[in-house]
Amino acid sequence: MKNSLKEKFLSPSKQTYQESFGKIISSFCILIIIALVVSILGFVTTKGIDTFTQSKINVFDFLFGNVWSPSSTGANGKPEVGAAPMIVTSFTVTLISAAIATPFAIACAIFMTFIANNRGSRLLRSTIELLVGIPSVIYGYIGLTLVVPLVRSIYGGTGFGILAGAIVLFVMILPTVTSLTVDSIKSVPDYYIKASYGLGATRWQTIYKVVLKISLPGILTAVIFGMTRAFGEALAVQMVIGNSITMPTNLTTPASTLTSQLTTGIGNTIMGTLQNNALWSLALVLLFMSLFFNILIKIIGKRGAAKYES
Amino acid sequence: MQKYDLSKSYVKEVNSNIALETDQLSVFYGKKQATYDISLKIPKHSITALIGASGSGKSTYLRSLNRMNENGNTNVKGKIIYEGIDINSSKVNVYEVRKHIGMVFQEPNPFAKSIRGNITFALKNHGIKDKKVLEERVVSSLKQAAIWDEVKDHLDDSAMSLSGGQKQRLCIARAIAMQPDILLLDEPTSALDPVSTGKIEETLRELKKNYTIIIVTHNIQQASRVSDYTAFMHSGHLLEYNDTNSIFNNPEMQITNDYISGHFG
Amino acid sequence: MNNRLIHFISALGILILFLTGCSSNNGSKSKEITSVGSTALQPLVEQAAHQYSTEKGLTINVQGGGSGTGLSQVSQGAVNIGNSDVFADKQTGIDAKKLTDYKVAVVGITPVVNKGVGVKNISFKQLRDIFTGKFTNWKQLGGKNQEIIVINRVKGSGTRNTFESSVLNGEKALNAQEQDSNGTVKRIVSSTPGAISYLSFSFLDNTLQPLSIDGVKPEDKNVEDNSWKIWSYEHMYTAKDAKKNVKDFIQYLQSKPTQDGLVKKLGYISIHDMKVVKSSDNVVTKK
Amino acid sequence: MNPKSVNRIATTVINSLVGVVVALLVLLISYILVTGLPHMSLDFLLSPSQSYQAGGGIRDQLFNSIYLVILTLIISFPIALGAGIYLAEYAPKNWIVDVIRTLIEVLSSLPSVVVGLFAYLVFVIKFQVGFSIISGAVALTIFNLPLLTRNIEDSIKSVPDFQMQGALALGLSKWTTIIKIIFPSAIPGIITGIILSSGRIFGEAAALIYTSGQSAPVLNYANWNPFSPDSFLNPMRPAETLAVHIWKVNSEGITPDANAISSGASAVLILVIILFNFFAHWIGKKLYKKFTVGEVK
Repeated sequence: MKNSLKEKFLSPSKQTYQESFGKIISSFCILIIIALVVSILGFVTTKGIDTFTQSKINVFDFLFGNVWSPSSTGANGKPEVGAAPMIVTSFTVTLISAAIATPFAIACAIFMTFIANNRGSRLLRSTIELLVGIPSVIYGYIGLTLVVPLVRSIYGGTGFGILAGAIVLFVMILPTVTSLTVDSIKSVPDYYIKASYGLGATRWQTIYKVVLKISLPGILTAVIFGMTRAFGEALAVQMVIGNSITMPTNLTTPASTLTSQLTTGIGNTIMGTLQNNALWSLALVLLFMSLFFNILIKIIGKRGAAKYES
Repeated sequence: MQKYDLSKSYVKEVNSNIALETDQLSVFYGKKQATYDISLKIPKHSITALIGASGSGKSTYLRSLNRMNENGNTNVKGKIIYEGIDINSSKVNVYEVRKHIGMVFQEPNPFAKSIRGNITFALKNHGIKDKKVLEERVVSSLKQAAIWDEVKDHLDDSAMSLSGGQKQRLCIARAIAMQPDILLLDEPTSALDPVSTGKIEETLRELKKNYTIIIVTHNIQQASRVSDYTAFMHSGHLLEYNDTNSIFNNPEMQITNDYISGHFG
Repeated sequence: MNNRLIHFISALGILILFLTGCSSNNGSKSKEITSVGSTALQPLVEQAAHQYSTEKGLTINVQGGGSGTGLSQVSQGAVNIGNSDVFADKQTGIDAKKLTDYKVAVVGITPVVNKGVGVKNISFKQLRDIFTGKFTNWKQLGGKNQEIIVINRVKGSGTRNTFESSVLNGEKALNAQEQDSNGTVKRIVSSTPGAISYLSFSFLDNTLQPLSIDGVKPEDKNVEDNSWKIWSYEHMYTAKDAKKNVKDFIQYLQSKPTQDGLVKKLGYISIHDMKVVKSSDNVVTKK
Repeated sequence: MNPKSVNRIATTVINSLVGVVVALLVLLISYILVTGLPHMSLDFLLSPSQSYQAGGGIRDQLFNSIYLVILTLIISFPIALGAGIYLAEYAPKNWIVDVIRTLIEVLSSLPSVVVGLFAYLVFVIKFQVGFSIISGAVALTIFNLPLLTRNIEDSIKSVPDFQMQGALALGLSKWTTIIKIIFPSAIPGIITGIILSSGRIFGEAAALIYTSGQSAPVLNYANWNPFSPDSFLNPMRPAETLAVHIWKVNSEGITPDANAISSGASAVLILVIILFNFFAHWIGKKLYKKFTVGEVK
């Protein structure tokens, strides 16, 4: 009896195999993703770096130059590939759209979790989620027919520009930010909320001092995903932003983002040429910028979490 | 709070019918040590209570006994001897260990399944396919956990619809259905009202006939009501181990006396 | 720890197997023609492929992606036909000698303006000055007091190349808005006061005002004798040693019935109707 | 100011912000439906598209969109599930995993055209898969994965840990617990992720232009053999989706009724997404019920 027990204890059981199976399957899945991520990043990096290694473009000129004209030679005998106007524009459009979307998303999330009844909140949520599926082109054309004339009538000029782009992007990222914010607010343990009400706090005090604080990292993640979507968006933005490669001086003159330049140019250039490689360099910049945002927000999130824990 | 000398302790020798024994068990969370060289012998078919203030390491110790501390950077050193086997070894099949040493937690945690499903789920995974056997186990475990009369008519309802006390007794039933030797209970009544607590204590007294029970509680009265033996822990050290009567009426250590009479904790 | 390593290695093994399994999948593609490139040319090729493939039992796969993609892919041998709006020797990075050029249609391009600008005729010089930024208000051209908003096509697009080589005379275009399709340009020009751009003839309708240049109207017959000077070819490029069924398909496209039927229906000008020939350097000679 | 009036003001502010969003939603959706529904007819839904004549429909594109979403989910969901489980339950807490997480998030910010070109050069050209639904599904999987993985990880993590503890204490393996206990409880959250990501698939155009292509060959809906070239089920055939069709019609379309087709197709797309969302929620509810209560008969 004792011996057989010892044997049982020392030999693997069904559960051991289940566990190994699970570990292999799930590490396999994450490996697929890592392989994909690494190959795409490697792909973009090798293509994007050619601009600097093969065509000997100065990285500094690329990042801070104001003239984008890879097909013709500039004053110094080299093609001018200055991406600064697009970098600045992409930054601005993304930040503005995220800045507009965040309060709306948080309000909607609070409304859905605390104010509306179950049916109302579900209806609102599914409607917002519906927005994700509208093709960029449609957003672009609605922007062209509604937003651009609106901006034109208020601020004058052509109406094309960063402001119009940011408004369109705001609507496009709203579903992502809202949906993820709702999830993060919902994951705040109920007993915190009950405890807060129990202490006589009003609903707003509870939301502001308890719920939003605890869900801050989650909300920040929601905002990152919204911003990354805004970064990557091309078709809709390029229709309303004017697509002119100049350093933006205000929000209502035409400008161009990294993605819109990338998308419009890529089909018209020949692979392996500087014109084409320069576009991949833009994609590389995009990667670095989004990496930067990710890290920045992670740091903010960690600080927020640390503050809340202490 | 006055300083106590943690190097001195009183551990009564129990020699007959040992169900489980730990030898110099130390638990580390990363670099932080949570328990220090705890050596303890748990007698069969009895209830042993682990008492002590918050942070005394009693839950940590309990969770090591069926190797529930195995995640992340937790490290358990020392021996846990069950049926002559040191089960605190990476060679030992942890799933088998847990089949023999069951556990019930502070927070009632039934699965989001039916009442019946809660009990049969693990049994099926462990290879019991015979419907008759499964049904027998459901009935007997629910009866032993003294919840049968309350749920017998709606075994297919969600376990989530039960009250807190009922949920906890269902969890006990779920653990018993595995027919373990030893049952570890981690503050099983701290989330419950007095009536439910009373019912569970009654259940435990019944269960002791067939099982060895180790219970962590911060309710001193509960320890004195249900247990046969009591171990007092402080700051990760086992300071006194004796039969419950002696500990409560005539503690050997000053610190035990102070804790029991409510000076700290 | 050791355990985890084993798990990872075995998972990696499966992954490699999986990937190699994928890459060895190689079908026979002899009865298939793939044609990639210019989105402007796509409707024509698609429609012709539709009719031709049902007759011949072939699979003809017509995709867009842009002239640049078409030319790169055909010169790398990845596809059978590269559709392009521009001459291959005008594209840097393409070895035009390795390719055969088939002209399958002629497309006329006209400047278009928003209906509200009040200008209908313009000289070549004026047009050039608008696109190089010397004129900034329609008032200067006898129109309304309205700022001129120039909308360009994307650099490298066939329409822009044609327009600039015919109009700008080597001067540099001003830095203006750029759009990458006829459809978008059309919408923007029709909805933006003061806007000017250029479009293929087939996109003209009553939401826009096409401009006559020096009194010549943007019409097919004016293109045919080169009195309307802004026009270009639509090309299909193949490798020098293209398969017979690829050549047959292009011949079908160039045949008189297709040119008079489908090509005209789609708003292009038949290559058979042209009385002049244009070289890649924009030199026009009588046929 | 006393807390009560602050509370009142805050509630008003929140309500009015939500009001703005609702107004925007109503405006957008009714704009699309009002401009599109008049062009929608059974004939429009059931006839093939035309390259230059008026009167083309969207039959094949509609089917392709739905087929592509299903294929993409079949490919991406298991991978995202496995990866999400790994990140939620198995991943060690160290910097390598943090780097992986960040990289995955960075991946989701790439413009879809870059992902499309990557898939084009690797799958369509190098692996010689050709312009096909399967290439499109792979491209969409690539940028579907970050969001879906993240969503599954979060949903799994939001299931209270004591469920896991309870199951482990019964001698069950972690994997069994995740699949049979944790995953079912996480279904509602996961469904949200699936809806969000499939919405993106429905609306995506740029990545598909280079992968699943932008022309739709004639399909035979009576041919159920997925290996036959003209079968509607063949995943190796090129396929234009609804969103790509809308893009094409808008950018280079020369059919006289391009506007009508574009608005009609957009309205159809919205309706399809609504139906899909209902369907996904319904399935989610069914699965949730099936897995959580009354599993034992």
